[in-house]
Amino acid sequence: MKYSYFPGCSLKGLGRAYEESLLPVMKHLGVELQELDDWNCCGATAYMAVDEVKACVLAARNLALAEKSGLNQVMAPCAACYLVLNKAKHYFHDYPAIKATMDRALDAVGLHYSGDTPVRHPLDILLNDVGLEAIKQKVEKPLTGLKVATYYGCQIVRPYATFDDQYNPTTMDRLMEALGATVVRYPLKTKCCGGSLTGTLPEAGIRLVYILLNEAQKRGADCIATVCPLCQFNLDGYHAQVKAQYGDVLVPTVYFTQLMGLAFGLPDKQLGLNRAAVPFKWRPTEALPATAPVPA
Amino acid sequence: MKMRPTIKYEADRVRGFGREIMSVPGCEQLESCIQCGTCSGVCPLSIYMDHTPRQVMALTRADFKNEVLRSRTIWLCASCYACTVECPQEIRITDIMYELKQRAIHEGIYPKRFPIPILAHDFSEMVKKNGRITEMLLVIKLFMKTSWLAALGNWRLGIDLIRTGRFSLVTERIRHHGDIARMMDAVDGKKGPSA
Amino acid sequence: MVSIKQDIRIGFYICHCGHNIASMVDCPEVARYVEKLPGVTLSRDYKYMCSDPGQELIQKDIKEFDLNRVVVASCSPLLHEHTFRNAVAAGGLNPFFFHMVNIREHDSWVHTDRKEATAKAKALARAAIQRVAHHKALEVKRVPVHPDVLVVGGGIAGIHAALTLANAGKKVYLVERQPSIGGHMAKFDKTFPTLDCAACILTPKMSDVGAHKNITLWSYSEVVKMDGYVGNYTVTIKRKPRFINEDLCTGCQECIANCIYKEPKFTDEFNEGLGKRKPVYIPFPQATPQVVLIDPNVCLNFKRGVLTDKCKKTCVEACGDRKAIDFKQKEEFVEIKVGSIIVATGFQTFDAKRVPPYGYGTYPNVYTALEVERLVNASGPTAGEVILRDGRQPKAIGIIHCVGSRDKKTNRWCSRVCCMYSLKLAHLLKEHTEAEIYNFYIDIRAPGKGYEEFYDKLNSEGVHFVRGRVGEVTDWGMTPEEEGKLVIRVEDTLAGFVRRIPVDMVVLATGLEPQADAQDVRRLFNMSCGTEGFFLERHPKLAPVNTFTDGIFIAGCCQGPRDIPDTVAQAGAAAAEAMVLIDRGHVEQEPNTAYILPDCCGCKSCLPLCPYTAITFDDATRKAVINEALCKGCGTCVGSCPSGSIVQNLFEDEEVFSEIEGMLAD
Amino acid sequence: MIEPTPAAPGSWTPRIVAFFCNWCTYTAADLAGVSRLKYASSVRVIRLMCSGRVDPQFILDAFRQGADGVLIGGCHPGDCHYVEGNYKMLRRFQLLKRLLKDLGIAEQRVRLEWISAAEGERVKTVVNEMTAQIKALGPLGMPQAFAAWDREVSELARRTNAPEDTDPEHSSVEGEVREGLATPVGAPAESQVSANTEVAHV
Repeated sequence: MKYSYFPGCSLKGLGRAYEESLLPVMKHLGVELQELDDWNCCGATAYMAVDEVKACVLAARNLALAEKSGLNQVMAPCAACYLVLNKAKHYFHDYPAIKATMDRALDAVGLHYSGDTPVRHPLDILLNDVGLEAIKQKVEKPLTGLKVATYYGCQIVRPYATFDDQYNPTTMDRLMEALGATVVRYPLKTKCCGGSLTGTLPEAGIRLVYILLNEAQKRGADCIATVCPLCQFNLDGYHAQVKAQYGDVLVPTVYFTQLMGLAFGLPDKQLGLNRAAVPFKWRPTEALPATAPVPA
Repeated sequence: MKMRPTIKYEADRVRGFGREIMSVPGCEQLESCIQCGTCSGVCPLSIYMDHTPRQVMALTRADFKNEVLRSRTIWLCASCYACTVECPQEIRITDIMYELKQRAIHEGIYPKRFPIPILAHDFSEMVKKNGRITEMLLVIKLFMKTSWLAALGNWRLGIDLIRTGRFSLVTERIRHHGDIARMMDAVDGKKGPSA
Repeated sequence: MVSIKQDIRIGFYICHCGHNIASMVDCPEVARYVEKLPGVTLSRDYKYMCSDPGQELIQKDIKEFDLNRVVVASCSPLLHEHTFRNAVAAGGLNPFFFHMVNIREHDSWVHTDRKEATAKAKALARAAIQRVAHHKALEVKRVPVHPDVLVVGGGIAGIHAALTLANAGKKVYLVERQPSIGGHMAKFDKTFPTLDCAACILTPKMSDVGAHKNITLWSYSEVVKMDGYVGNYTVTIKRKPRFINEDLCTGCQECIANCIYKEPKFTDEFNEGLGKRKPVYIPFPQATPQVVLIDPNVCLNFKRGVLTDKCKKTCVEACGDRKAIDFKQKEEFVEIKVGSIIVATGFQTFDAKRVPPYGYGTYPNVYTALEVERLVNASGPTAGEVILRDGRQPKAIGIIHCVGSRDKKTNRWCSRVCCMYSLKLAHLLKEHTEAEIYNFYIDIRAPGKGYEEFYDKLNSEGVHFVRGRVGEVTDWGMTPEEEGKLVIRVEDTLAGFVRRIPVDMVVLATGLEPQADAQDVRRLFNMSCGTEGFFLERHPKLAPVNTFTDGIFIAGCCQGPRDIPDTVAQAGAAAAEAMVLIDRGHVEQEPNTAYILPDCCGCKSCLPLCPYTAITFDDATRKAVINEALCKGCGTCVGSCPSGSIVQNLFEDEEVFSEIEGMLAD
Repeated sequence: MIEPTPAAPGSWTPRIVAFFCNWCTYTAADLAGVSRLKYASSVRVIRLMCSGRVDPQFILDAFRQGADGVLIGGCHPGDCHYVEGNYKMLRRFQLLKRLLKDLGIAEQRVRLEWISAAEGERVKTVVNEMTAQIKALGPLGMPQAFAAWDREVSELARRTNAPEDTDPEHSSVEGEVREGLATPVGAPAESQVSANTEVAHV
């Protein structure tokens, strides 16, 4: 299994813990990732607000590079990148005028995009290509006793639900259960974290963060597992503001890949667990015993 | 009590504005809006909006350009796409919001030191120059341009970022950063300078 | 151009149809043009050809100008071909010396350029002029009509149609798929806007059906095959085994009381799963026929539907001498002959799980409207007390309209009845619970007799109306009063802001949609479906209960969502249409059958083409023979005959060729 | 190939002969009318009881008489009013398409569509699509082609009377014919000798 890997800016910046945990976990599962050579910003949502066509063009360069790499599929772990790359692909097929612009722009830099390359999220690859059975076999320290609120956020299920249910996605739930964790019912699993509003219009953004954290706490979650660097940043980074406005809610937010790493018995250092503002202190107590697992 | 008439005259409309928006790829379905309010009902940010998303749809369709572009609503849209997937008429409301934001930025209609258009602008400039985003740099620039107070209010966040090793100001740049400018020029129909 | 025979004298008439045609086609210009064509004796334009004066004009001209062919350019022949053929016949000419040109539906209504539309009208008229010269005198064949009628579906539509016919002395077969007739109406508590008790008005009709000497009621049965044509249909009906001999069962229900299962344990379909029943059961107290049935999927005497004979059979003991229980019963097939068929197969309610944000199936206190009908019904699972699935009584209730209606992601159409039944349920729930009731609607549609008044009444009862389509129903609270409640998030579009409203119970006003097997039924009876899947009427206004197949009529919600008054009216209309056929006693068949010319080479290639086996091979003459009585006039054999030796009346080769030629001679 | 170079756009409206079955497509066209849908005036409809009645000769004749396209409309598979007349038509249509291809008539000029009585919108779409496609192809001009062929045949006959070593029956191989006919129809061309002159006798 080999994929072209598009990290995106966040995974090199604020969301570096995501990459730090993703790479060893994938390696552990025998999934080979080849970072897309000279990739550029996906076009992200902020760019969409300036010029949608240009955002698509930016995405198209990455898609063209992926095609050029000879690896048929691109893995995009960041939810925003995942959406923008997919959206560009949809526009490429749906709107001839936009396709023509994309073609023209790529032509200016000697690239070509044919419209084929599938853009896939790690969850999709883990569940559908690697398979839960293979993942279960790698579990050395099951997350027994850990109560997880799985939080998918917006952009991997909307507007294009490709590998999971739009309303009630379950891929991460099933993955967490395979790791031995307990998934709490979390009706906000696809609600918005506020995106960049936490920074630009904090009053609006922080409220959404609070709602998400508060509901997870009410439902007894030990942590929130996310698939998106911006979600993680928002839920993890603004606890002081949340505390000031609404009261203390200290639920740690981790990347699902970090939990996978823990269950695989990978060392903390490799998983970027030290990068969270709200520290996630829970650890699986014991390696997988011969008989029944001991609750944490 | 300060009185302000709320009546709208036909002269307040910018005729053709609605049609123009509806001709943009992705925005075509607006014409079939039945004003049911599902978009507002599912919008996580509608509680802060001056016009609900439904009202923005109605105002756009009825050519009230000034009201729409001056509305806080378009800036509050966090692009979560909840409205788009729920709309019973399959109107892609998020895409319409993007289009309206673009128009407002293009026409310079937004409050001074309003962070969102500034973020969007800085974002695109940085991408054009470097091909990638250095997030910390972007955040700092944003705070400097908009409000020092906000930067101060977030001091805890800054400390956390330093503490957790995420505060990096090393500029991320792609090798062929000239490519980006050439592609953008090609979109604008300009003949780019040779590399 | 084909030479027109010397003795051909054509009269041409172009209709203005008011402005319908004249606004887009220059009718006088077309008339002037046609006048000059060979064989045309006279050419006129006239305001309304289908009017009496228009028809009389044709008759007068035939006599005065000795016309022997007539062409009318007006609307679709499907609408008025019959009218003009009659006019031609009244003028003393064989009605098949006539041809019709469609310049309204196919020209003036669909084009925007007057010059082009006029040119097209000329071309079509020219084609008809050339064609009609080749028309031959034909005889209409009369076929007797079998006087019995089959009604498919035993809901209120089928019941009403069957009773209407039976009361007129016609023999009716009523076939119902479920164990009892009654349909959806039997499940309703009250009916809007009069609040009549549904059972009180339906039960007498149901027992009338059961007791009527002219009605053969076959419940728990399905039509599996239909052959034949108008007036002479042969229908095969499958009678599913209910493991009870209907003739011997007295409906005493002692078998139920003595079933080995002491308590009802299995999902009760009639109560929408809110109640329980035993393996031997009667669907509801007023069920017609009053005959029990056994569910082999749960009865201990079966295992997965296969007879094992391992139960103690206490039911058989209880039945005693009546010996009505027959575990060995097999499905049976009956064949009947009828002259006409009324299809009244009804609708199914939208599956609320298809709108996940409303939480049906996730939150136990989210109900569908049909479930609430049972919940407020005195004979329902809670004896009419509104007790939620979690045992509480609701203090606040939200009714969400348009669930599975007016939504491109599910069903686009308005289901017509949901607004009114929601108002009715609001009234009933208010009456039963004194709860705070909110209606969430996009538009209130109350366009029936007494409906708007009912809406007024609800307003005065203090029921809240919030104009807005609900975004979501959730169980996460933002405020203390929301904790433990279902929270409805909705924009109050009239107030202009978003509201969160905590309630104890949510009612989803689910829409009406075609039955899951509507497509199969459609094929069975040779009907068409509209894009949404409801059966298609022959004409939306003028033939609302007819289908494109003569002798097959439709009534009720299988044609589209409608309420009870409309359904009953339509069922009556369908019954009347069937009676027209029966009382006339015969049908006239379009003489478009095919026949074989003597130059048939005997290649037999046409034989397997005929779906009606109308073509046989005469070994003596070594030629094919068509049985005119069996031929339906499709022309498939004609189109395939390699030697051109088959002729279809009304569609002869030279008729079509001259039409093609005329059409392109510009 | 018979196909000529495209005519100047907008200058010419194609003529499409349509054979619609009485029960589905003709009714759908009526519905399109009742719904006031707007489509190109290029289409002229002949009503038949069933698409199964469409004799391949009707199609060839329509082309011969100057049609630029032929559209056949029947009920959806499984929905035929006469059980399976539409299937029979489909089978014949496949064979006919091959013949038309050999005749050098572009594929887009003949179209078989299943349109149910409820699909008025589909009638509009199909007619407009087909009109646009044929507009792009330009006029077929079979009558002119026939005239040209007739001229050639008589010319050929004249030449054959003068003794030469070429056999008219086999004087041109397929490839040559196709290339030779690439010039616009009606324009007199030296080598326009068709292997398909039998069309004229349809």
